[in-house]
Amino acid sequence: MAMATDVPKDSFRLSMLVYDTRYRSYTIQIVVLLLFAMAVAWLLNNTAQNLAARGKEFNFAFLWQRAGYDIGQQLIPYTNDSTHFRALLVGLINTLVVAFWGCIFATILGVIVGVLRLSHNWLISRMMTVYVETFRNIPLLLWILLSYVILSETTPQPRDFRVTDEMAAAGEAPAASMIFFDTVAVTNRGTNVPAPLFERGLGSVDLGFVTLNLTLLAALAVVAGSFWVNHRLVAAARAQQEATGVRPATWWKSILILFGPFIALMAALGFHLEVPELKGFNFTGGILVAHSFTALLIALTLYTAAFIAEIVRAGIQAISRGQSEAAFALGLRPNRTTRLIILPQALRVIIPPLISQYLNLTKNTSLGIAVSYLDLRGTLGGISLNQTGRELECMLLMMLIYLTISLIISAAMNLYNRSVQLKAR
Amino acid sequence: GTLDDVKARGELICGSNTGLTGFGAPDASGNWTGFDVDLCRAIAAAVLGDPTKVKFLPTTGETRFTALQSGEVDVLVRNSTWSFSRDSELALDFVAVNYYDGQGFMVKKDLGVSSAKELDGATVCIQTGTTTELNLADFFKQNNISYQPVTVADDSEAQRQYLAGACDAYTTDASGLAASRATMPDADTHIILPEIISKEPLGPAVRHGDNQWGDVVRWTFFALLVAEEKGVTSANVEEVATSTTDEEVKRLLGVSGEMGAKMGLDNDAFKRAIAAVGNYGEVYARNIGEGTTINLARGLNALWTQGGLQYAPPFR
Amino acid sequence: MDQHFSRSEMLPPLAPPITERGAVKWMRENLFSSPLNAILTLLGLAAIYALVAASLPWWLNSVWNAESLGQCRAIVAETAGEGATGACWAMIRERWHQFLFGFYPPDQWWRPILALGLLFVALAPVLFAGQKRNMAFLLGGIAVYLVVTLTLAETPAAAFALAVALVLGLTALSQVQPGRLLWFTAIYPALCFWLLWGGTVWAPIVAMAGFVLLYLVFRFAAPVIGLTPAAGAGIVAAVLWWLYLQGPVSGLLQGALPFGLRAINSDLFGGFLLAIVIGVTGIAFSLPIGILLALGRQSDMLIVKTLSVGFIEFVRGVPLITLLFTASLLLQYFLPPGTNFDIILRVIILVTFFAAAYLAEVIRGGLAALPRGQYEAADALGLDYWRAQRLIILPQALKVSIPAIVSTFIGLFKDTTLVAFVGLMDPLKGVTQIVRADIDWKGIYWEPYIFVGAIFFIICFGMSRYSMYLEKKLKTDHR
Amino acid sequence: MAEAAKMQVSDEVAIQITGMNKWYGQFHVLRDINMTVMRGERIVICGPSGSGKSTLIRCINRLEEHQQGQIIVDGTELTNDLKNIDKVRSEVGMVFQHFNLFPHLTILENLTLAPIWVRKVPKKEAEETAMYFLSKVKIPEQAHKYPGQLSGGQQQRVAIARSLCMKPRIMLFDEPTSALDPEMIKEVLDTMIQLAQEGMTMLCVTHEMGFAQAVANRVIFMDQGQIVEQNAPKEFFSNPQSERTKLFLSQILGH
Amino acid sequence: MAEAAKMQVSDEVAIQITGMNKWYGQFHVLRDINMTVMRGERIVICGPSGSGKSTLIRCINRLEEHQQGQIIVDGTELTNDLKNIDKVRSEVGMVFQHFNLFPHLTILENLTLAPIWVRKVPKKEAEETAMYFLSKVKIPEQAHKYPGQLSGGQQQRVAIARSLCMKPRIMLFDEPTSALDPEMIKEVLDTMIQLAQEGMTMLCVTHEMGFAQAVANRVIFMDQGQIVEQNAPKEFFSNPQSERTKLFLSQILGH
Ligand SMILES: Nc1ncnc2c1ncn2[C@@H]1O[C@H](COP(=O)(O)OP(=O)(O)OP(=O)(O)O)[C@@H](O)[C@H]1O
Ligand SMILES: Nc1ncnc2c1ncn2[C@@H]1O[C@H](COP(=O)(O)OP(=O)(O)OP(=O)(O)O)[C@@H](O)[C@H]1O
Ligand SMILES: [Mg+2]
Ligand SMILES: [Mg+2]
Repeated sequence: MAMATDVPKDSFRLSMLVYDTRYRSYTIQIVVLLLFAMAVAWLLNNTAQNLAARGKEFNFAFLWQRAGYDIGQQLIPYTNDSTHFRALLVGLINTLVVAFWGCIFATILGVIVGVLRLSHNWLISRMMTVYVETFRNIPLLLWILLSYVILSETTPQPRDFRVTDEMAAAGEAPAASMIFFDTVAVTNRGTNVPAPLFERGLGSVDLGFVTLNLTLLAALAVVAGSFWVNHRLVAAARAQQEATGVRPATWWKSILILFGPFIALMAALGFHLEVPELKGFNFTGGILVAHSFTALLIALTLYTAAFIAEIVRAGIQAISRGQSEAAFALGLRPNRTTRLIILPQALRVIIPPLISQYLNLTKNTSLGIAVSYLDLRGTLGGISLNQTGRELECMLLMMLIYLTISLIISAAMNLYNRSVQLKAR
Repeated sequence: GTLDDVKARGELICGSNTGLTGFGAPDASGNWTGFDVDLCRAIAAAVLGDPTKVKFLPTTGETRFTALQSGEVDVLVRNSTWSFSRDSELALDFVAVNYYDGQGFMVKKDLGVSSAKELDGATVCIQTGTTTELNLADFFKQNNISYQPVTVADDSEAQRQYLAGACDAYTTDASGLAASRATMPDADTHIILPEIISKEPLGPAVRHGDNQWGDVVRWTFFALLVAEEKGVTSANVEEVATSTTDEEVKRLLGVSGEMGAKMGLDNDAFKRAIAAVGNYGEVYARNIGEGTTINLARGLNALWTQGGLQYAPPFR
Repeated sequence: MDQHFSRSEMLPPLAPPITERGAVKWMRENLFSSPLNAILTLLGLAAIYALVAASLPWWLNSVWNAESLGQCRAIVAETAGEGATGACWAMIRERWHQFLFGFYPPDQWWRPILALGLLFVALAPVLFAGQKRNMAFLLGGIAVYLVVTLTLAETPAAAFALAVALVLGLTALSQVQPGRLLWFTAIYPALCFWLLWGGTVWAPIVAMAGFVLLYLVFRFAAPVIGLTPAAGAGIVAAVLWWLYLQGPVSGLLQGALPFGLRAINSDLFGGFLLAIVIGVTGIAFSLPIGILLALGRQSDMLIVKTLSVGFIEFVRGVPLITLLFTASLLLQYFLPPGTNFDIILRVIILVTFFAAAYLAEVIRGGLAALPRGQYEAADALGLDYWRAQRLIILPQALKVSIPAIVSTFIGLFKDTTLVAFVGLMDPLKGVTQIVRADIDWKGIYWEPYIFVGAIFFIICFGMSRYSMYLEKKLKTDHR
Repeated sequence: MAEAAKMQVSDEVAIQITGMNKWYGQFHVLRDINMTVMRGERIVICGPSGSGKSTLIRCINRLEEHQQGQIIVDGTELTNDLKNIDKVRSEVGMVFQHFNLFPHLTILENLTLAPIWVRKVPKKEAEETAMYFLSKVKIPEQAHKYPGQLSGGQQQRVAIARSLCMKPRIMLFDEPTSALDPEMIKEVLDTMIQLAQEGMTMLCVTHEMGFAQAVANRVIFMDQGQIVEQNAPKEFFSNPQSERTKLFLSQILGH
Repeated sequence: MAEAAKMQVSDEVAIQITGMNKWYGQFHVLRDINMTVMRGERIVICGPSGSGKSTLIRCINRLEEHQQGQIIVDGTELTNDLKNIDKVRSEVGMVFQHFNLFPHLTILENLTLAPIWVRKVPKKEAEETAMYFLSKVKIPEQAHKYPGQLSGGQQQRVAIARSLCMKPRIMLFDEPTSALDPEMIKEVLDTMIQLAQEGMTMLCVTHEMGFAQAVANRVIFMDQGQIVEQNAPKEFFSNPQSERTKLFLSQILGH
């Protein structure tokens, strides 16, 4: 059935632009668009004038100039001879790394706290409430500064680990010692952890702009493969349950499948750990995790976990008591009830606000500035901006990157949300 | 131009450090004092006749040049290094050097290091957003040794880290090192290494293209230098003005000639500046000189007549 | 089987058996109900013990009187023995005013104090619409607060008398005609601005006159040229007034009737004064913008909707810190060459945009919660779009959004600490840095953070509790 | 008395609908509707769920837009012209199934809102009118309560009073009693009957057949978006013509 | 037919409660409850709100813990022993006032969940059983919808079917119709009557007195946490003994 189009009976009058429902919204929109365009033109014009007045021009060529500064934490190769663009990448990766681990740890801690807050244990639930309220009501910046100060003030200096000849002779122990079977050293500069090394590593291939580490790729492939096989195993178990009603025990097979091949691969590649050693001023060997990173991560985790705990609690409480009672009445045990009834429903309630916490956490990594963590803001929006004096370009680029990250995360959220929406009349 | 703006406003806006002991920092009651601060006050005295008519706008390493470019501040007196790229690309003009400095290293004595070249593998604390991080990178590269940078936002944080042992060495301008060292609980246990790895001429900067204003700032500074050279102090400036026979001093103090007026100022503008803060030597001695907690020798900053580099063009 | 049964005597309620009563039962149920719970309880106790054992001596050895950190340490060592640690609250004792007021001149402290008190007076009609009792309590509390703090701050007698008279007058008004108090709320922004920054009293009055002009133009033009054009004309008139007449007129009035307070520059603002100024103005100004954005986002006009969504998503997609850097580094690029204004003002503008985007989402939630019937009933009664919004939709949407608005405000208030990164003296980093740059207090770190953190906690926790109370109250409202 | 009420029909046309069609997207909800309502007439519209009853009366005050044909209300044609729409809406009162009172305003404010802002009546006068109509629906004592504090029946009577305060010439009712508990239906119907007796032009979607028999001049039966049958109530109930009408009547009267 | 149903009572004891007391904190909710339910008996429990009806039947499958006395269900005493509780729960089905279907599972999944995980029935078989009971409650065509897509009456019938899928020997109902719209009450009651006729042992808290008269062997009246009166429905309604019962009956039947 086609939609009938109504021919206007009276000819067009100007007043119809305002009083006719058909044209009114066009009028408004055109006015708004004009105003907007004027505003944009005005801003652009001002910017052009200001740039001219300062003898600058708007271009991004500086990104390919030599950066000239060093960065403490670099997960891709970078020296002070690299370009500003490379520095940007290093910063971006640093941002993403903190954000990634922050989200993971905050989720774990948040879920635990959220569940414990609902516990019938009076003491524990009170303690969790205190934790949540304390962290939610005090600025994140304070937690970042504080955890940094604590880390760097309460840990020993590298030289406290040193055993001098006299001490050895006198049989004295050094002031500080390494932990975890002498593999990890926590100093006031950072945490030295062992580095994985391979005797028979697979090397890497250079693809021009990125270099692929084949050892890492192989490990990833094996892990992915194990997961796939495990997935098949679980599927087979489920099929058997559907057929016979009895679900075979799979946990030991799962463990074998998940870890066996990986361990075998590691052995084949000659995996060993390079333990940090005190040499000269510092521990050398191993990986140095700077305190700026650790402090930022700890603060972000603790702060965000407090919010996540509230979300989890609300999510679980949102599921009416009736749901678990119905499951109990059917004879389901509490842990099954949680897994089959409570969690699937709670997740639907929890995920959207959880993702927005992830977004907040990601944006909050920019507070790394307080502990001079060289993330995107520290490299592109900090030192590069400073050394080149290109604040307009640097800031715009930085906002664009943050915006992109945010949009990607929220797009993923919307997709997920749509897929789990409860069906209703 | 900026001069007219300042006069119209009745106040000078001076970009300052967020807090660097001896050079520019607010005290408990919010009064700004320091070596750089006094230059601002001298300018205010010269232009407006009142050294208190200054508003200090704290700027960080990152915001300082933008603040100047955008006109937020009239003059930036914030221990900023005069370098080629800043002069050319950033559209600023450095008008003088009020302090000759160079980047150095401070380490704890018991580290057993006597030269910066022995710092291979050391952790070095460094302030971000300055020329020092570039110099540092260059220095270690030239000497083919490695280091681990710990970047920090400001001087007090850098000191805290250094004292806590979070870094083996602290690098910044030698004046800053000396200032820090002076305030440390047991200053003797720290040494400043002999290497000065860069030239750090620090001076006031103004916007590019405003030559009249640049001249005012430059010559106010030179007036303080000339005053020291000629022995004019804040205490004796009135008396000298009436009694002097030296023609240059007469011109300086506005007794003869039209020096001030030619700049668009009052004729006794420089006299007021000297009366307000004293000559260069007095400013130095009061804020950072020997005897203060900072305790810096004049060194390169002595007058040319005393073997230093501070040299003012003739006042004529 | 037939069971006939009829009870003649009702059984009285009995007390539960002994195992079901008292502390034993309580402990069994709440602490040791299962092995897992028992372990958790013990772990919790251990954690509390560890925390207390580690920090209690530090608290107990607090030093309140000293001139420097070194002295503090000496006193601790003397009283508690070598190696003992102790808090050095002497620093707070000496510097508390910087944490609260920044460098605001001490003889003028009464001005921010008064402004804060009046802020709550201005909020009263919003928080407790029509509830005279609550309003009386609040205003009474404010009066007491003002009398005490103003006395402590050595307020000039005239100002003191005026302030107390004003609050008492408003209290009386709130009991007679609570609605009228909203007029005070309307003029409060100008009053607050004048109190804090000082200068001639005519500047804010003339600025407010712009709004009056706007209203008058709208009022008299509306019947002639219609609502929307009249609103446009009013805005144009007001803007012209502000741009061209504001300065001369207030100058003229000041010339004729000089009256004013000592002008205080923004660079003297710091500490919590700064945080509250930024937070409160940010949220106040962002509310109207947020409402417009939310309406824009709900609109079925594509362009309006796209622009609103674009703005909201952009602002929400970038960290606040980049917006603050925009305020300090970029805003100057976007404005006509030579415009220059206060960094605090610039920060407030960006913070306002930031809060507006978040509020827009909050208010959108409120709008979405309204049943369609409300819109239809308004339409059927013949109300046009703007009247329906103003009289029917927004009052309800805002009311349900209040708790969410409060939490946005809490977030914003916490985020004001970030202004430290553009060189402003926020209480957390800015002031602490100044204190720690002082030779006397170099090396102190726990105390300022605990002090500032505690104040933030009190304010934010108080607000979040209040919003919970509101939420509960709104749920049961009129039912 | 009910019969007396039915006398008051004049020969002036209140609503004239000709060849009206409406679609929701592809779905044809109203098909070729033609009807004329005289001033003072009381019409009851009934029909199965989804037959388009609500849509029809919502078209009459332009809560929904029609796509073809003509609707003339009180001499004003409903087109896209906002002025006409405003005019019609201020002439036509509407009562909804779910009352749609404004919960943030007191009863009195609910009643005076539109007169004050649309009709520009002074507040005092508006309040007097409001109190008059509140007494008429028998709840003057509730004037200062909020809607949430009233029972459903009271709320619906307030909703009727709210419409009346605008002094409408036509009243539309969309299942005014179907959201009410049985005890309250009567009080609302009584109010409506009283209104009918005063000669108000009324269009009422309802399944209260007792009401239809008591006050309607005409009953319209709709199905699948079309008017299937219309007749005076007596004949309509005693002697339905179409099969669908018969089926429908058997269902609602049977239960 | 209803009378026929009442015949099927055996002399095997299904539920035996002796001297049972329960407290919520200080509040004595159930006071000295003694009752015996025979296999095949159908008992209706009624009483004013707050009298402890729900609490009583929730004690029977240990959704609530009792503090004194003995409850023996199908020969198993309810103590803290988890195994006994599991056993009882898999023997006793329960239907709630608010259905409590699992909204994230389809109807079929709702029905097969417990058989698969608790009874370890193969999926195929569970689905067949489920479809059988769905047909029995007359909605086999809804098997693949989600609970949210069904009407209240349909949901409650699904809830009954869900319990039946566990092949329980006893069914508990806690006001199964009180959250339903009047049109839907009948369909649920029909399902329950059918169940009664098949000889299921049933304990039903309800105020549907028609249902009680039709199928109950016995009506129990509770007040203030105690059993005040019990009797065969005919005598219970026609000749109540206690004052309280009379008052209660006058209230619910009067309206
Ligand atoms: N906004 C809409 N968009 C699309 N379809 C709609 C809309 N509103 C109503 N419909 C459809 O139009 C048809 C007629 O709806 P209407 O509400 O007029 O029926 P009704 O006769 O009032 O029924 P009821 O007795 O249930 O109120 C229905 O099939 C309905 O699903
Ligand atoms: N978890 C609980 N904690 C404390 N008291 C409770 C709890 N559950 C119920 N009660 C109280 O126990 C009493 C009996 O409750 P119960 O739900 O058994 O009554 P009921 O007879 O089912 O009433 P209704 O007809 O309203 O469902 C009530 O006074 C109720 O307030
Ligand atoms: Mg309808
Ligand atoms: Mg109950």
